[in-house]
Amino acid sequence: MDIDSPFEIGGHKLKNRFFLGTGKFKSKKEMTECIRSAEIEVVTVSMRRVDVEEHSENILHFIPEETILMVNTSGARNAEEAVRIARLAREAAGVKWIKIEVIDDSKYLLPHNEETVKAVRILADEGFVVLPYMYPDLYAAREMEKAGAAAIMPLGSLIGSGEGLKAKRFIEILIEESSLPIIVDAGIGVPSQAAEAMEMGASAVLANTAVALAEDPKIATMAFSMAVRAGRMAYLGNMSKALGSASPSSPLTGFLFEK
Amino acid sequence: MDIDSPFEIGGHKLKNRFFLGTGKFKSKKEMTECIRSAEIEVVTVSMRRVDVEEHSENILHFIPEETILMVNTSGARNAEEAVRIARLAREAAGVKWIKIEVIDDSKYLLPHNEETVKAVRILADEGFVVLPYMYPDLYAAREMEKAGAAAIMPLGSLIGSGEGLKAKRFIEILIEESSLPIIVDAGIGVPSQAAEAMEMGASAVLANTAVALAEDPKIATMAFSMAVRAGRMAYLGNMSKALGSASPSSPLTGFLFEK
Amino acid sequence: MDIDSPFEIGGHKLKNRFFLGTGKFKSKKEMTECIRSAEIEVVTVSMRRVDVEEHSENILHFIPEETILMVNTSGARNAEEAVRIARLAREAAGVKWIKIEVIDDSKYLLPHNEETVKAVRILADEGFVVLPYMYPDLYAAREMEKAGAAAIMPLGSLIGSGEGLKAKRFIEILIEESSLPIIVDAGIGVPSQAAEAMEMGASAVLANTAVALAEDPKIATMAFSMAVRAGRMAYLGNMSKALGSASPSSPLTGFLFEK
Amino acid sequence: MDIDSPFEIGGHKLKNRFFLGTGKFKSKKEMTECIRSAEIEVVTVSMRRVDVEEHSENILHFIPEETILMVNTSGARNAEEAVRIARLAREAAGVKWIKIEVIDDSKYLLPHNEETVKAVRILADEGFVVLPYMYPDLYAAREMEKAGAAAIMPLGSLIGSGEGLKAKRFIEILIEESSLPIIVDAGIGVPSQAAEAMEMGASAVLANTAVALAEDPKIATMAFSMAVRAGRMAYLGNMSKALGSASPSSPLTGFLFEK
Amino acid sequence: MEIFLNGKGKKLNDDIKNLEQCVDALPGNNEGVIVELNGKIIKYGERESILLKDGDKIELIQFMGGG
Amino acid sequence: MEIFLNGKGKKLNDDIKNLEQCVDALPGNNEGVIVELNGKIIKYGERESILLKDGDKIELIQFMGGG
Amino acid sequence: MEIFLNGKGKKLNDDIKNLEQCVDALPGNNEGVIVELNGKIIKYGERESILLKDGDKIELIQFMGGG
Amino acid sequence: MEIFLNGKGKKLNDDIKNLEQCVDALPGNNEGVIVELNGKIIKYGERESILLKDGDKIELIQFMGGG
Repeated sequence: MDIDSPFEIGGHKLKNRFFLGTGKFKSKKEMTECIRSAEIEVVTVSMRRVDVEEHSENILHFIPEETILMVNTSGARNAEEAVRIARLAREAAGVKWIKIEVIDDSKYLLPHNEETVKAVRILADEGFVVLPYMYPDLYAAREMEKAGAAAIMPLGSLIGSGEGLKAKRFIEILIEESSLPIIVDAGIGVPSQAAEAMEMGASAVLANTAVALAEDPKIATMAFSMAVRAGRMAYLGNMSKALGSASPSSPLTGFLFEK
Repeated sequence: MDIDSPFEIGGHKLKNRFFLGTGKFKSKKEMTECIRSAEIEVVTVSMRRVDVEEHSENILHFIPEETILMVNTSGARNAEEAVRIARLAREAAGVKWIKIEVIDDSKYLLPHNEETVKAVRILADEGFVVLPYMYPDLYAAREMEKAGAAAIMPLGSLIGSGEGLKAKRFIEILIEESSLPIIVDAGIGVPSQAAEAMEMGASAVLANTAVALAEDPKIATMAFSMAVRAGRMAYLGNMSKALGSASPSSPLTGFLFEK
Repeated sequence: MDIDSPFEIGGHKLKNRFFLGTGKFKSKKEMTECIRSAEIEVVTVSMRRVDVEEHSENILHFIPEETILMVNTSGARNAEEAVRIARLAREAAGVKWIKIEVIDDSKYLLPHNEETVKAVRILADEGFVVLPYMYPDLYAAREMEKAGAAAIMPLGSLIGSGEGLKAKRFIEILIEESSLPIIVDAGIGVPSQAAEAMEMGASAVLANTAVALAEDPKIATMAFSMAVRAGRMAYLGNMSKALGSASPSSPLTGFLFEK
Repeated sequence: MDIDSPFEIGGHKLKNRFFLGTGKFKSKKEMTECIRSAEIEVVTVSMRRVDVEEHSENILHFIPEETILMVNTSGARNAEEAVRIARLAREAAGVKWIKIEVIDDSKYLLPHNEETVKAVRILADEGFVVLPYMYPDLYAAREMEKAGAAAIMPLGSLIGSGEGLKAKRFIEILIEESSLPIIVDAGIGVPSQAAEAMEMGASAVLANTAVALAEDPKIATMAFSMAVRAGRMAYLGNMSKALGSASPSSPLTGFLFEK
Repeated sequence: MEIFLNGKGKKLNDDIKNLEQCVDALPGNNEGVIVELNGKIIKYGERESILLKDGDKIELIQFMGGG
Repeated sequence: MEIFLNGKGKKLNDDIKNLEQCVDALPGNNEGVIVELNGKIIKYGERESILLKDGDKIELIQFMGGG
Repeated sequence: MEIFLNGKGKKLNDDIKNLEQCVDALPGNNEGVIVELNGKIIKYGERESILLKDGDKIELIQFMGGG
Repeated sequence: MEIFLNGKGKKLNDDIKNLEQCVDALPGNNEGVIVELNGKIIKYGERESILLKDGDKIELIQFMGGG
């Protein structure tokens, strides 16, 4: 059993199965420390309009060069906008990895699978490595795969909610049925939830809010990295089978004080 | 925040918060490797009648000398038998740490709190470091404390069931109310459950069946150790607060394509 | 508070919020008794090829005339097939209510939302009362509504699994966001699960397997009807708020034996 | 299958398996209506010091004569106080049924099993029909039985919390192992939770806060009564077996449009 | 004449000329059965007037229990 | 005479001699009230025959709603 | 000349003729900023050669933290 | 001489007189074994000095894996 067996996305062999989002950090320096100390291999960033009245540092300078930059299309409400953001990212910094995130619901922030599939198709054709953030629907996952997705990123629960794996039963189905890597994204609030996702057989987990808003983001990053790794080991070792009945760990027969 | 802050039991400062049971291993050598590779600090062993027809190695030779030996009273059906086992252990090997385990129910293998309290009282008076395995009842926990317990070990769920934290709501209460270290013991089947226990504020977790029967016990030990550590970090950093509503991790306002 | 306030679908005012499927019953007579004794107002039936070698009774003779007949398109793998079945049903028996069920996955039997929307659009245009069975995706629900659905029927969990409300968090969102009646369909195995769906604010619940395969289907029908009604009352009375902390039901102050 | 088969406590055959507490009602008249309309057979009341400055109606006048009056020992912190309350109740109104409730924890309001057993023993000997409210511990349940309890009343979760069956796994064990009727008491906040308790095989359910504080207590009483009855039917009909995998309710083979 | 009935080839007796005769000739009670001929739904009243020809594809459909 | 009534000291009028008089003198409807005198339950019928003395501890208890 | 910069009207000084001058004239460090002109992405090297005209719509975009 | 060893009757050879001889005579490695004689724990150093007699109840206990 090789607990460090990498998985491949877009030609890259990835060892660290914890991906980190870069939003909401108190400081960019803190973010850099998180990435470095836990040897994060993939980070997400987003794009927005420049605030023309104010100086703002380029976040890319704070991301180690060897780290894979995945740009999300956060803010896009349809496929067209997502495609536009992806192309901007490519022009701006040669970005190849795109997390497609199309949201047209301002309350629950749920991903729009149908528009997402369209964007996957266009961007995969243009040579991007495309990872759609999606609602865990089996048929949509199949469409993502046909459209050229490099991996799929189903939500665990609502973005930023910390509710964990509310969609567990349906992510299990994706893991069983899809040949793509499954990266659980959104809703992961504590390390045990990340471990649980990995125990189910997810290929990786992405978190952001839970780390960036933690009292100590560096420790939170380490905690998630370790939990993801622990869950991976459990999956590889087939540990996830509850017996549901009592069974002694010490021998009860032939013991001392028989009457 | 010192993520390595030790906790103290019986005058020992413990850093590794994952305790390992030694039952059911395929080989003693494998058990030794688990202890060594994960730097386990506390292990449990039990006692039984010698099989007079057959050679059997002394398990103590396979436990590194620096490891704390905690003898459980497995097989005891009342306080008297538990006390007898503890004294045998002391005579046989100078054992000081006793996990009191009194079970008088052969189907669910539930611990008998009332008898357990009696044994705690007697053995604490005799100078043992006493850790009662117990059903998570607040009043019983108070009695254990008064009787001189060094820590309390509530069950997560039925022994060997792998069902995780079925008693979660009640262990939370023990953690909040007791001044003793709480070590969750029994029912922990996968690393995510161990992490969850630590996130609640448990001081440590003990597992045995899930490790010993894993395909690769050494990897399982590492997985649990990491998950326990990850959960501890989350607890120290106050990470366990689900928001229950969606909240964006990327900025949604002021974005690109306003209409 | 009018606990019997009906809800309207396709111009019918419905009082009984428990819908019954007619598959898998041991006898047609038993099915009739279930419908009659619980005053079921809506039943589903399906269509299939006649077995030309064998006599088979017409199931419609066993369904009371006042009962609304909803034909499901079970067996359809795409919109076209679903439409064809609906038209056959109309020609054969003047059926107006169609439960669209498009499944293209023989293992998990999950509904295919995209094809389902297409069938809804066509059949609503042709004047059918269309109730799509669907995977609980907010955007798909919006599409169903725009396409002319009369109500939407999200799955609670996998068909026939009895696992209850595995999709609970997402059905809650549909209930909050959609202006259509929500009828939870599939996966409801015991009355408590049906009550829970109603407590969330579902308009109705449909079950089949759990009733038809029960030891006594008539009693099972009654049990579901009562549970649905109980859950409805709880919803109307805003009963669903867990406090999460202890609070005495008897007065503890000023009591007898103050010291 | 006789869905109305009564169960017996203290020589009374009880048909209505929903017991009602009388605390916290906005008016005594409302309470009376709840009891009458749902034909409640057992109600609990408590005792307290008279407020000597103020007129206060005798609650017993508002409880229909045929209703069984069970006096709880709420306020008692040990066995002695519980016994004293029971005797007062007998002297005051010839009360025979006592719900022993000994609580020595003002935060979680958990029942004290050990003191409760003592009170059971004394009062059962004095001829009371004794129903101990208890923490669901198998050994304590055995003690209650030996001490002469007529039924046992384990908590579902913390009093007044509405959290439902947090102790589910352990109540299941009591149901399987005890020969006494099991009445789930405390923590039941909505009808689905009451149904779930009955589906597990509980003999009855008691609620108070969830009814008395409901917007319309009369409807809440009816809702609980129906849910309890529905859960009972499911239990009698062995309905509680989740399959955990998909299984079609309509025939999928031999269908229409084979290719 | 040979037709396809519910997907299987079937030889018809020479005295069966129209759709109604074909349906009536089947064993079992065919009340409540709806007919598709070559993919087209046939109204009940039109069965007698539709003459069959070699190679026709007939589907006979009925209601049954379903969830 | 001064007694303790439900935990608080209380001066009684001189014309109150026995337990029944004491209970009756209270405001409110005392029907359904049970009396403990110095920790001993007093039967309803015995109240009149029990004379009070200085320092007696009287508890008046009644039923009320509870779960 | 008046253009639209990130959705808002803005008057440019007369000495600003091309896109590069326009970007450079902004306060703050504009390194890492990408430009869309009238909905078309402009390559970095082409900024200088593109002359602005009245009513042009310029979007300036940059990377930022996101999940 | 006949004794009870771990609950079963056992005949000892005549040359076995004391507890130490008895333990040593068993097959297997008895290192790490602790002895109870008639319910009393025997210290390691005292085994040789304790003479056995007919009907003695000996329990031999050892450590083993447990959770």
